[in-house]
Amino acid sequence: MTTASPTRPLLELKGLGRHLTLARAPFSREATRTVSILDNVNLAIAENETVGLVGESGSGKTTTARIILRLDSPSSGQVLFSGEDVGRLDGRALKSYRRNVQPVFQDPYSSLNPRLSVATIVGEPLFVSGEFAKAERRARVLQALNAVGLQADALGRYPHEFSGGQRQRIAIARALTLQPRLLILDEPVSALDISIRAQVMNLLDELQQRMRMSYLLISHDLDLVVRVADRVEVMYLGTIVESGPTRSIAKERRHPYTRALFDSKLPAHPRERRAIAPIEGELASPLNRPRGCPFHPRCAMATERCRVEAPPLRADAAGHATACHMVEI
Amino acid sequence: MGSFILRRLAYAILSLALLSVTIFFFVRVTGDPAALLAGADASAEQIERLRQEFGLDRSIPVQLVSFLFDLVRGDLGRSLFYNIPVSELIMARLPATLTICAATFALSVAVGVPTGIWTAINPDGWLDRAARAIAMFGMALPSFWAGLILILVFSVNLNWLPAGSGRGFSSVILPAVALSGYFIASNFRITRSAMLDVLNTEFITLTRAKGLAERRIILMHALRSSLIPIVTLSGINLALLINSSVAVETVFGWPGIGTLLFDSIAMRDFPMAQGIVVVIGVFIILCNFVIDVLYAYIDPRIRLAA
Amino acid sequence: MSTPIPPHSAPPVLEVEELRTSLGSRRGRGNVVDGVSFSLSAGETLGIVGESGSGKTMLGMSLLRLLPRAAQIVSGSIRLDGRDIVGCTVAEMRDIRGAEIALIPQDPMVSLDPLFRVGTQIAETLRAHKPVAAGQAMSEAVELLRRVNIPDPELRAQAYPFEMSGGMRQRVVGAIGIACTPKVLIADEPTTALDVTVQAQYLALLQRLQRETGVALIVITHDFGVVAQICDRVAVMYAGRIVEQAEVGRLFDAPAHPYSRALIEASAAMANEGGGRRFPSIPGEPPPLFGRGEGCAFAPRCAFARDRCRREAPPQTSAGPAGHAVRCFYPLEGDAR
Amino acid sequence: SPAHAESTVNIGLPFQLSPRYFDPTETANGTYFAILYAVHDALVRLDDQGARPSLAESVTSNADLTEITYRLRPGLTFHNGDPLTADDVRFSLEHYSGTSADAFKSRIAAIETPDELTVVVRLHSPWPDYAALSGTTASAFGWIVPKAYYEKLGAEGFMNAPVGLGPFMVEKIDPGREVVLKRFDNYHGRKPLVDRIVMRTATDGAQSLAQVNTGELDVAYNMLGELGVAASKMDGVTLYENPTYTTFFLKFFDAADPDSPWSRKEVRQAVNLLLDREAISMIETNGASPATQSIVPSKLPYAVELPVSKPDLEQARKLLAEAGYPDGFDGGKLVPIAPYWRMAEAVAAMLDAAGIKVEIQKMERAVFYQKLADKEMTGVCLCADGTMGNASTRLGRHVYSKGVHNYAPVPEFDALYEAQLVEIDEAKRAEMLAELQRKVYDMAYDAPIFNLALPAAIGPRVKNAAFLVPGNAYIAPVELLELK
Amino acid sequence: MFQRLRFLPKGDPLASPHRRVPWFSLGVFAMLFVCGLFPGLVAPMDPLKANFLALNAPPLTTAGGQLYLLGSDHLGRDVLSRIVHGSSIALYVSLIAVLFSSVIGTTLGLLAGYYRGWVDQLVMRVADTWIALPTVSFAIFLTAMREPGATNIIIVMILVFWTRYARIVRGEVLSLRERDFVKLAITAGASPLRILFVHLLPNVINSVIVLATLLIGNVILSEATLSFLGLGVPAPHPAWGAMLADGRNGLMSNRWWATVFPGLAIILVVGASNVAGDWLRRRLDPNLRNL
Ligand SMILES: Nc1ncnc2c1ncn2[C@@H]1O[C@H](COP(=O)(O)OP(=O)(O)OP(=O)(O)O)[C@@H](O)[C@H]1O
Ligand SMILES: Nc1ncnc2c1ncn2[C@@H]1O[C@H](COP(=O)(O)OP(=O)(O)OP(=O)(O)O)[C@@H](O)[C@H]1O
Ligand SMILES: [Mg+2]
Ligand SMILES: [Mg+2]
Repeated sequence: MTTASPTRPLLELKGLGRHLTLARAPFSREATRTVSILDNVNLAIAENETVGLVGESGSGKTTTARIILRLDSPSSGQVLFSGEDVGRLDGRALKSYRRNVQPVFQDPYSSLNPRLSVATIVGEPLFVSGEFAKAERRARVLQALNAVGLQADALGRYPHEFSGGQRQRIAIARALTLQPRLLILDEPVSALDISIRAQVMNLLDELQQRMRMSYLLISHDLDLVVRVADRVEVMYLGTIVESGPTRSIAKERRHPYTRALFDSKLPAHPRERRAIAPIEGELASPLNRPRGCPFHPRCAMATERCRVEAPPLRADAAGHATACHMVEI
Repeated sequence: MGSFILRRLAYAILSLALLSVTIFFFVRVTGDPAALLAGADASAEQIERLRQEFGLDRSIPVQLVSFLFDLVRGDLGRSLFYNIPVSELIMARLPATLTICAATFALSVAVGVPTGIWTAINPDGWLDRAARAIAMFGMALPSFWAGLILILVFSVNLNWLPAGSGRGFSSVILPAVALSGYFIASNFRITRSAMLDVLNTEFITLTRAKGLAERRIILMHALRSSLIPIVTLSGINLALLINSSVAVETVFGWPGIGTLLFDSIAMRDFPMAQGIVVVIGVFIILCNFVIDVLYAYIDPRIRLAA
Repeated sequence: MSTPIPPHSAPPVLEVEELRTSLGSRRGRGNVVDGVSFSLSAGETLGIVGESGSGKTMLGMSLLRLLPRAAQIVSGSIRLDGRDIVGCTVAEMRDIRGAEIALIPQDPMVSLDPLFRVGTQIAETLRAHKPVAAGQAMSEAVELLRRVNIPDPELRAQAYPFEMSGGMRQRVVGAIGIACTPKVLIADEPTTALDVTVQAQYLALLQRLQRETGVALIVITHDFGVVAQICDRVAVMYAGRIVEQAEVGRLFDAPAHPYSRALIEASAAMANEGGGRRFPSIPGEPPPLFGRGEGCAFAPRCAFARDRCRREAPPQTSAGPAGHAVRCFYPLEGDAR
Repeated sequence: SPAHAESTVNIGLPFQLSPRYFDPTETANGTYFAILYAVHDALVRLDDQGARPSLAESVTSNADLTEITYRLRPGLTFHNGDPLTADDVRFSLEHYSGTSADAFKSRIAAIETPDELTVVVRLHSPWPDYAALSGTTASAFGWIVPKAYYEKLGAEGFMNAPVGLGPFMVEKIDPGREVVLKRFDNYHGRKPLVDRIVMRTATDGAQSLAQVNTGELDVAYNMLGELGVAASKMDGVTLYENPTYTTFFLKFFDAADPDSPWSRKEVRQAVNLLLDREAISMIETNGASPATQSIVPSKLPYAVELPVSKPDLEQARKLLAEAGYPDGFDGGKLVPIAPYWRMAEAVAAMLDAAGIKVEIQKMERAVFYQKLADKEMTGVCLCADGTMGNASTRLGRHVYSKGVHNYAPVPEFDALYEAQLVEIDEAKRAEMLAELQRKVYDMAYDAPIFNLALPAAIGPRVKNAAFLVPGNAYIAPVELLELK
Repeated sequence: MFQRLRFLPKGDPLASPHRRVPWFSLGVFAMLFVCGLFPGLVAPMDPLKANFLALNAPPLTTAGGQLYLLGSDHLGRDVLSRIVHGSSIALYVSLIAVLFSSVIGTTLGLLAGYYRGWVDQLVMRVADTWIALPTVSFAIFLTAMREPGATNIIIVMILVFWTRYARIVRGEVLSLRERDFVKLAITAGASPLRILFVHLLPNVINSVIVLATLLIGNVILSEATLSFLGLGVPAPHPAWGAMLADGRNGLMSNRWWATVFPGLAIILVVGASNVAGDWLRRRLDPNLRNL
């Protein structure tokens, strides 16, 4: 695993917040309600680094990705790319940002337009950028397809002719055409079968080493993240509750939620079978976000303080940060 | 649910406002009714008097505002031809139209829905094939043509049923049958396909896996879910029904709102035409509003969602 | 708790023999379940694993005889307590479903009727099989909700599915499954749609319910973690066939079929924090349903395949200890690691 | 109810029932008389014996035709019980605003009521047509409404609750749909023979015939074309072909425009030769309508018999060639009066035989009349005129340059017309009108087709359907209507 | 959230066993096109030519050396020739009306579904209102304003039918725009125009085609109704609905052929359009119903 360079990060999220205003019914007297989906999220990704973002469903992982991709805009905070505020980019600068940051989404069925040929799909970023002649576009598309292990004969075919794994590779190829510096991988393999999952993960790893890209790997699969990421960010109800180098997190599991995640892991072998002591309580929802520490209703260690006061994220010297009153730094 | 209904109500009111303004302008651009009404030998002065009488000498915006004000008060003006309040005449004629529409609607549901259910449970049987083929052509059957043929057969040749409107229930039979061809077919088709869809869902698989009686599965679970598309279609069909009733009313000399509309535009009885279209519009919009409420009744997700 | 669970000695409640379900379409006819045999005793948990499209769900549905129109059982037998239900009438099957063989379907988000209160949906199961009054059934439903750990069961019984989270819905579906204390419970991917933490909760719940009722459990999954956690025995499916069947520890330690072995390696590697960056993977894709060749379906992806594998389908043979069966001409030996 | 069913007659009216039809002072066209004859009565009205005093006991006029004196029958009452007085008559005459109202207004100097039962109408100058216009269906001048009641309700109120002196009184009005009439026992004339008459709108011919077949209606009008055939074949149904004063004719709007082919006499004569009037009569009325080549029906006063030419394609072609159109021409629009579309189609087909192409343009009746009056028409119309009166009134509308429907003034016609209008000598006047009619015929001013015989279907229950009023398409006098 | 995907695509042929080509519809359409485009070649006689010697001739009559296969009407015109020429009108009206209404409706549906907000509100409220306006009143108003003719009918049909497209397309776009490929297009920097026309349009075109096929029948039916009411193509042009209206009097004396044959022509063509539309729907888009 490469170690992160200490220089200026490639991408930085600063105090990112996202609120939603729930639509109010006409004539209704009830006040409009805002829910907070993301709250003060800070995160940094260095060159050639893989940052894993884990958390349960609805914790705000995809929202974070959408904001980075400018598919959504933050209610507060900034996204900085090479030190520039992404929210302010337009015209040429936005274009160049778009080529540098490309996504790969979870569902290989929904992410390829069923009516377009593979050549068009993969070539779209090149075409839209308007900087490439036809021949060059074709060459680059072929190159990208080769990089993900597909042949030229795929060009004229349509998505439905491919299996899930192949589709995901096409989606990756598309992301690669403009040689981006950062890939936002939102659950890139969750929809795939185990055997195929490994193929795709291997491919991503290979590409990273070859093209020196950075990855933001979003997943709910702890095993996967711990396996490939350099740093891990654990998200709960829109806030980062623990963040640090993978090794340190996997070993120390300081935050009770992180611990619960690790404890919920299923055994890899029947030998390791044990009585599961899962955390109790229902999945949290931003609609009824608890006061204080967002995790306290499900936390066995919660005290009175947790119920009223949200713990700040405090980092130790090694850069391992935790947001928990109970954890001593 | 309250907020859902309020929103639909707001839409309904918006649609009504839009409708009224549209009608108003439609009517104005077709020409000056006063000259037509005054008759062939009328003098300019007579025409002018009529124009004043009907307020046609005022500017268009003024007319529009007063039209809308009157509308809100429920005043649809006075018929130029019949010379009585429009609303009175509409109220006198509405029952006739509603009678055949209701009869047609009832017939189309009573025949179409059960057939749809049956064929969805037993797809590709002979009944299914036959019903689908018949439906295909039922949808192609011009209702006024069906009406003509029905009159020929049942009123002229067999002399079994009346061809006009004066004989109470027996008068309703022919027009309702003539009108219902399309609607039976469309109810049948929507029920069948909605039921087929629902029967393929996982929750129906679960009801089967629970070992429920087939009748309960079909009537309680599958049908209830299918009701949503069926009800949606009913909303569209209602508008269509009122539309197609014009031709059928003509064929049967039915003293309904359709013939009234037809004649009043032909006679440039603008307040009348305007009033009818508004009333039909209100009726359809109201029906669609009721349908929205029905959704809420059928589907708790709509009813209970914030 | 690493001691393997002892093999069951009780007489089997469910015996499936040479079950074959075929599915027809314009493009042809294929066997989605192809000569499957296994048996299951009370209190035992059988895991069925395999890739997507391998026929796991079809197998489960065959056992309930709830196949889509295009599919039907063409041969074989399913004996429930000795009685072959392949020959049962529609009415008899209706009595069996829910009461003797129950199902927890794959996706809790779409498995409950969105228009009915969950309490009603549980109660109607009870009333379909037992002569109980509506009120009585409802209070039993509340009791069942309590048993599957739903907080405020009285209140929740009145809720509609859309008002519940995925985890809760899955528990409701579980409550429906055990409502009539069936002999066999088929759980089709009971946890794939759930979050990690909730997944663990649910597995614990399943195990508890099994302990309490002694039901024989068939867990369909593609997750070896689930298998490792709760199964006594495992059957690995590939292209409609059970390619390997063994006691769970045995399968993990000494998979005999190249496919099982590859799968286990792949999943173990995923779970293993310390491993290298590369994941072991199986090249290629599973075969399509139609036009599967003569030979072993896995042969095109198999590193060990020889000519014979491509020509003829291997029969089921024993591989080592009792209960370990494999469909491979050249079974592997030794530890997977 | 069944008790009444015995003596109720159901009549289908081929038009929309407007409340206006109940007010005789507004009468604008012949349609009104379907109701006037049932509900109202006139000083003088037409019946089988011609124009006879009805409410009046006698009508006398002075020698120079400037003073007309009506003596009312004593003891007459309106449906509401009000007695008929000279005041009611004067009010009705003064209030009259229907057809030809301008003509009456401009010529009447005063209306006087010397006593309760006497009304004197004084004219400015002699007016030979006064009788033709006032005692017939040419206008409703002379039909009486109750003054006090009318003034109390106003025109609108009166229309919706009419009260008259006729054989039937209004029991119920369902606007636009039907009116139920009940026998008026105090009617001064012959006693009505049925208890009730229901007049119901039945605008669709085929459907109303079907209703006669099923017994829903006893009378249906306008059994044109195949409907007449069908009616005559139905069991118990009789077809009554009622002669009317309605003449159908082609009118050439562009005849005054020298650039138009229609301005050529030869062309118009050719058209007259192209029309197969018998065939059209056959198509429309099974041959019942007599062909004519004059717009003045022979039964109107002062009408002259004019020969009807046989269709002659050869001769027509020759005439067209003379006019410079050997292969015909594009004749522009043919606008038929609603709803005689099919007659227009037949006419178009006949003109087409000689290469004259016309395009049929449908126009609603209201639009048709408005455009006609506004002189906005072009091309040719298939017009109909059924107004009663005499040759002078008929010609005055179409041939006289100030006539409401005149499009092509001819000075010679105007001179003749104006001269006869004030001629008191009957014989001289007749001679002048005959000359005018012949001149119009000679220059083929228009192309008349036939005088409509309007067929009505009479159901089996009806014994006497009295179509006795000449020129009126509807059953009248209704008091003679009888059931078997 | 981890979502298992259904590996059986929705359009899978397994779900719909009806893939037989609807030869019947194709045959009827072929006939319609041949008759509609070259009526002069197909029709045995001039449709406007009256024959006063063969009025109301029953089918299979020979008169003046001409065979009246389907009989003649009240003016002695050949019913068959009129039906053939009537198909020109039907074809012309339906094709133009369907073309324009699909272009207008699809565009508005795309915009409403993609931009949502006030655009959506505007389009949908207008569509709601339109539904409440009776077709016939549109037609009558128009005939009052303009001379009657095919153009009127076409305008009415466009006014009425665009909403169908708008509704369907909007509904589909609302769900399509949430699909990841749209987001990917945005992150590739694609313009809204490109997203609308390159990404969304091809995905709704199936529905548009299905709807258009079904609407051809609907338009013909509506055209017939309006012609029947006298609001359509004026006489003597042989519009089918007008032929029915003309023939109805004959019906009373059992001269059925002038009414029954044009009626059958309508049923045949509209039925064919329904069958074809249904078949296309199964093939292209089984999720569509209720069109
Ligand atoms: N447009 C929106 N309207 C309403 N709620 C939204 C919207 N977008 C996101 N949310 C809510 O915000 C929360 C965070 O959603 P997000 O998709 O970012 O979570 P996630 O961590 O990616 O979850 P998953 O694992 O399910 O993908 C969820 O509760 C979601 O319901
Ligand atoms: N309703 C159906 N109609 C036709 N074919 C079907 C149907 N359901 C499944 N199949 C086909 O049957 C085969 C087996 O499917 P099955 O659902 O049993 O797989 P599975 O192992 O459960 O997969 P998954 O892990 O995706 O649930 C597949 O090829 C699938 O395409
Ligand atoms: Mg997500
Ligand atoms: Mg499955």
